Amino acid sequence: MKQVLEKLSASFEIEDIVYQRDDLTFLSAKKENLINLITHLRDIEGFSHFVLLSCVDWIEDDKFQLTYFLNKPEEKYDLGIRCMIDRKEASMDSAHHLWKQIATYQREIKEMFGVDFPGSPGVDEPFILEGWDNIPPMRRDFDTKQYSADTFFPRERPKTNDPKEYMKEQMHPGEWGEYRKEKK
Amino acid sequence: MSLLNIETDRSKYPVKGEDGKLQIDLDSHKYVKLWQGPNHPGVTGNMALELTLAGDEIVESKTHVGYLHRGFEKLIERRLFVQGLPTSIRMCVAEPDSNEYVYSTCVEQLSGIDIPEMAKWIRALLLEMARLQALLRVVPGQGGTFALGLGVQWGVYMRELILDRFEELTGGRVYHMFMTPGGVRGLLPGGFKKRMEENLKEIDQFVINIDNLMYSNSVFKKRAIDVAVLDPSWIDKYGAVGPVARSAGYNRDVRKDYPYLIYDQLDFEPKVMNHSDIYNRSRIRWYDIQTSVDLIRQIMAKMPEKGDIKAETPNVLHWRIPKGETYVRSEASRGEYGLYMVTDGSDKPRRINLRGPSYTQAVALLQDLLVGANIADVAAIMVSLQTCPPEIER
Amino acid sequence: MSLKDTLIPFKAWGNLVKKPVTLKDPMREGAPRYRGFHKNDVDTCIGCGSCEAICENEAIVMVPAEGIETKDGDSGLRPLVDYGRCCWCGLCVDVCTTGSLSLSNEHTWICEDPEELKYIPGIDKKPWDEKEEGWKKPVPNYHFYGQERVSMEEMEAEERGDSFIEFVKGYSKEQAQKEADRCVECGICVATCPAHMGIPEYIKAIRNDDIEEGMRVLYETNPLPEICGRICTHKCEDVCSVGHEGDPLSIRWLKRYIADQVPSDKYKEILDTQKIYKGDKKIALIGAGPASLSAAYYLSLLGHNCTIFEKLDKAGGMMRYGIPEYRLPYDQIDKDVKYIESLGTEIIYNTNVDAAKFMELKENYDVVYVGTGLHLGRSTAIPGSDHEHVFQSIDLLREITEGKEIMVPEKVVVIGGGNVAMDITRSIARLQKIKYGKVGVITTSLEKEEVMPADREEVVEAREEGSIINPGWGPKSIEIEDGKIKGLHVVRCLSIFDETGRFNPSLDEDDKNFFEADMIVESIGQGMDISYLPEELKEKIEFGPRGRINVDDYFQTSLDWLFAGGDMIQGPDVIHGIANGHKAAIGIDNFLNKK
Amino acid sequence: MSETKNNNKFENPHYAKREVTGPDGKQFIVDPIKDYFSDERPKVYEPNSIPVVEKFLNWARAESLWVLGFGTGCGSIEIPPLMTPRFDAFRFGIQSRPTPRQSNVFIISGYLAVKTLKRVIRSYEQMPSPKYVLALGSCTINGGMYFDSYNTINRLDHYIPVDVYVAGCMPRPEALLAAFNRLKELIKEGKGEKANEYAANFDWYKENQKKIIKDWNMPDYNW
Repeated sequence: MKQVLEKLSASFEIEDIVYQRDDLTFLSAKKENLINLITHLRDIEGFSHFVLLSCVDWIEDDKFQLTYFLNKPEEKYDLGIRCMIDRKEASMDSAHHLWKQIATYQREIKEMFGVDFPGSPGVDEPFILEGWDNIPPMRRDFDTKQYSADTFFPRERPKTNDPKEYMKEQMHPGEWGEYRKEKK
Repeated sequence: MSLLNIETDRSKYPVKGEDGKLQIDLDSHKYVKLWQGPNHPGVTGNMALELTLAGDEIVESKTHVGYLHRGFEKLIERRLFVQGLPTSIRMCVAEPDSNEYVYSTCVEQLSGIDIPEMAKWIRALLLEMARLQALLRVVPGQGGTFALGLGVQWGVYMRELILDRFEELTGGRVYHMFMTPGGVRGLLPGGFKKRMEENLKEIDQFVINIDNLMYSNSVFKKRAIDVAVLDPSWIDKYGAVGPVARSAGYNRDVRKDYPYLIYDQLDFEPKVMNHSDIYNRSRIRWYDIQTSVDLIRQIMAKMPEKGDIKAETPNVLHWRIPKGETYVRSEASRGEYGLYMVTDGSDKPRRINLRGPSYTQAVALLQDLLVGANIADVAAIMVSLQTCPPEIER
Repeated sequence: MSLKDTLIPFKAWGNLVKKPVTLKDPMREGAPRYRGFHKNDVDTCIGCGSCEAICENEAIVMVPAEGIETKDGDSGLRPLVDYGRCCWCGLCVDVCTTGSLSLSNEHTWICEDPEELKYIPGIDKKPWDEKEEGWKKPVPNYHFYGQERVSMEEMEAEERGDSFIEFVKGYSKEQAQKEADRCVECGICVATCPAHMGIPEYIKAIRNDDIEEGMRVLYETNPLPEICGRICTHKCEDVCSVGHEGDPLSIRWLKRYIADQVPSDKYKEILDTQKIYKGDKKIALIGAGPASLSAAYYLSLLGHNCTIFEKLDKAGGMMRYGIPEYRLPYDQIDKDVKYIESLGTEIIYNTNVDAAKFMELKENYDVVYVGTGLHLGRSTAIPGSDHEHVFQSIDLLREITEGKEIMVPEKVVVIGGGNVAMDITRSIARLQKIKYGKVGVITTSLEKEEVMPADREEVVEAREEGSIINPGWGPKSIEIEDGKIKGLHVVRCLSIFDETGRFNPSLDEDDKNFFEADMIVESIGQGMDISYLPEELKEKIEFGPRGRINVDDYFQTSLDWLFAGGDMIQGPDVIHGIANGHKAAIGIDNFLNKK
Repeated sequence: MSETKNNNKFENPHYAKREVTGPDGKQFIVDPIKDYFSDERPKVYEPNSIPVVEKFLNWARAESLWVLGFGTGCGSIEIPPLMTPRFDAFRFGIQSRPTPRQSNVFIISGYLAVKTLKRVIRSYEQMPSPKYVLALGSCTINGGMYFDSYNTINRLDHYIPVDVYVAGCMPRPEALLAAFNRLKELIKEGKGEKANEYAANFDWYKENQKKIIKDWNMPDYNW
């Protein structure tokens, strides 16, 4: 498999190759090359089984990572192809023509992350959510706990106590730390 | 036979417009829009099919999911690695143990932990038991879709027997939460193997009974053979896996292809068939029941009596995993069941993404397979693909 | 499709003659391992909150429980379980530090009011409290955090037996992080630590490999981390919740690890004390022991000018002159003291404060703080104890530190079972080893082995080094022949305290023993020397029972300008001295502000 | 009532007023909301004035609990064991029905996604009174596992009234049977009045429902 990857890196500018397991390799590809690369892998290299399309939000780098997972059933080998795209105007070329299920993945990622795949069938239709009017929920900046607390009438419960703070209150209130802070 | 063969007038059928979509004008009274679901009395769970019918033939179908969406992948992003376990397993209620396995293994793999031998055997035992109980629901369920309810009554009882063993071993009936990252939570209780063997004997008898009741049944055959035939070229095109792929001649089984746990020490051969219709897709699961029963017997005979159950792990309350990503797959009763996990050096996963077989089979494949099918066969086709909506929407 | 296919399904009718599988009474018991409703043994539970920390559903909240008192090692909180959240995973049981929490196999609870579905297991009585069966923590070898302490490298007994070099080597980074990883961050130790140090926080800093943060946390409450990291009596480790089932965390060594990592010239930068405000108030502190050093440190942070008067020529007090070098190297004391000095505290050495000097200090300073400690050895007062070769351990230790030659005969008996007794035992053993190549020390104490006040590891290590520890004997008399000591007569000690809890040893006169010795060292406690207090003041100061000076919560005596702290108030213990220091600093600051 | 407060974003095209050609070629206007649904509000049921009759009716109701076959969450996997030979709920007068029109017990078997809640409300309103609701598991009580999920409700009693709660995640068939027994007791005592509560506090329930179902593109009350 290493030879194949070397051959590929010449023509498709792949980088960051990580041999995760004997049968699993991750690599990064550029956005422009990606569709060509997976088409090549499917048609020439025999990666006929498309496993998964996933998206990771790297909010601190302002990037979305799309991971295309391909499997070669004959050699029992997996390839995870990462592709970093800009988070601001997140958009990616659609690959729905390569495998039928990709349209579903793209529809879900559009809904959950807001990454657009122009041309993918039904990509703008709601898939899982209904009547959602907030930012796409899988983005890191969406705070699900806060949203739930604001929306779904959580039942009131007794306040919890931190053992350390509680013991301090009970056994040694007014210690140095606070005194110093006041002074400052 | 010829009495039933009424030639349909296809002149009324919709044609594709310029945008590639079928032109369906509901107000023309040629078509009926019919929703099947989401309240679904069958065995699959809440999922809706939006069917457009011409007569009793389906001309367009669309899968609607989201009725069971809980946002697991979001929730696990804010849970510690150990806390992710009870959460992640609820992604699929029909066979939760595969979730346990893939989740725990992802965590172990990314932190470089090897689990003890004993834990591997117990995990394999749990996975096989889980496969068995799932199949015991779905195999007679296929009969249920043709209004043959008796098999369901038997199957659910057989499944109860396995659940009793689960309860005894793991302390839980449906959600077991037994494979914590690092190992398992206990050894087999005393007398477990004996009671299990008794149950397996009953299941052996059940296998014969269900063969008589369903697979030899002329009505069942009439309804199932040559209905919704899946072209072998569709398997890769639609990402079909597991029994569906095997019924179409693809010998794909994760247990054989990527032997995990102790499956390389077991002797089994997954059944492969060459004509994927409802009958064979269901039949192959009937063979799988036998394989599973056989595997449970093998595991119980070969597993060691004693041993460590858990590897040493970091303190679970602040278990950090360095940046990395991995994909772990296992063979669930429905086929390849995988989890993609990304970590970023913190004490919580950055992202997990579950790949369930139904994600491809119940959306893209089902939608296209239903076109041209009879309205009466919809439920049967759904069950023959072993649709499980919770793993689509998670 | 044959006739057979039509007929064979009718075989199902055969079931008519089978026994039905329906359960007559469907209410079954859960399996013995079933994860049902929660039980809690509230007497064993210490309210550490690990169950709350691991609960992914926030189903557990820690609440004060009726009849449970907050005390050392028990937060007084108990888990309240909300069945509107619980998912019965049982992780709370698996993580429970004491093993008090378990699940019963009861599984049915029906109600119309959802508010009912929360309760404090063990406190709110439930029908399943008495049930034996149910999920318990898996045993053995199933742990959610390390049970065994990461052992610290030490010199072997042979190697260390003849030298005063520090024999405990300290953690490496990996070891420290591994040990820090065992912490469950409950914070129960904080209340027990006399100085209430931020223990979970600095352990967390080690885990995050953020030594600077750890340093800041240490100095928040303890200005002598190098010293405490070595010789603290670590009361925190006694209450450590991890210690209920495994070894307690070695909190002391972790503290030492942080302090060891930082070179002294980085202190000011890390602790942000390059510039501190200085006011015009002057405080005199007598004795450069931990109590005064600690008070001086915090007072200088509050902007006061401190001057410490020390009788001897080095700072550290009992830490330097009472504790042998192999436990606490002198350069580590210097490191801590140097930093305190660098904040503006002046230490005047070789100044003996007597009554006249004391009155002078009172005139020239706003406040006087005394932390003179316990430097007067107590005698057993048995016949023969006035012999010139009967020594006080405290005097010997001081002389060893000062580099004086002390008498080291081949046979020595030490009376006493505390840490000081161990210190002198091990020091003499080393000197003997150097001088004779062998060890001949017998240490005996009133207390039996199990209740000896000395730290366990001290006893073990002393034995490793060749000393004989033979506890449980009451000294009777010292046999003297020709003006030379022959040995010590002892009788078996049955108990130390009488029914009322007073010190009143009962001895079995028939069970006798004799320890040969050329020299005897008494190490049964120390007293304070307050002869420097002028008589007219002594009359005005209130004294409590057993001759101790009465102080309020902030260590102010009945004379408002006089504060006292350290061993003379709280008994022999470094960490108490430090704790007194910062309390007293608050008290002094308040007093000065009012003035 | 028939005036639904649609916001345009989520308008349901099937419910739009439109002109239609009938099979006979005639053209006519349909206004689905007005034509297909009744706009009457739910009514509070008054017990029969003769206590004996009411008692008899309650006995009859208690002994024939027909459950709507709508599994909303994980808990629905424990319904088949309940209905099959081992636990055989049929012998206690419990059976499952495929349509709300024939059922009087609604089992909310665990978590409710917002999308399902919409269907649950419709189904519940279509059930004939007197009707009862069983809520299974932590999820219906205070959110359970999914207390912090953006797509599942936290407490069911804000959307439809609940008669009996069953603790567990998920409750076993035994617990379900016990819940049915409790429900029977309640009905026989004449306390199964939660449907009346829904009718009495209809506006409050609607307000809560509409707070989270943002695409409210159906009539306010469907029956």
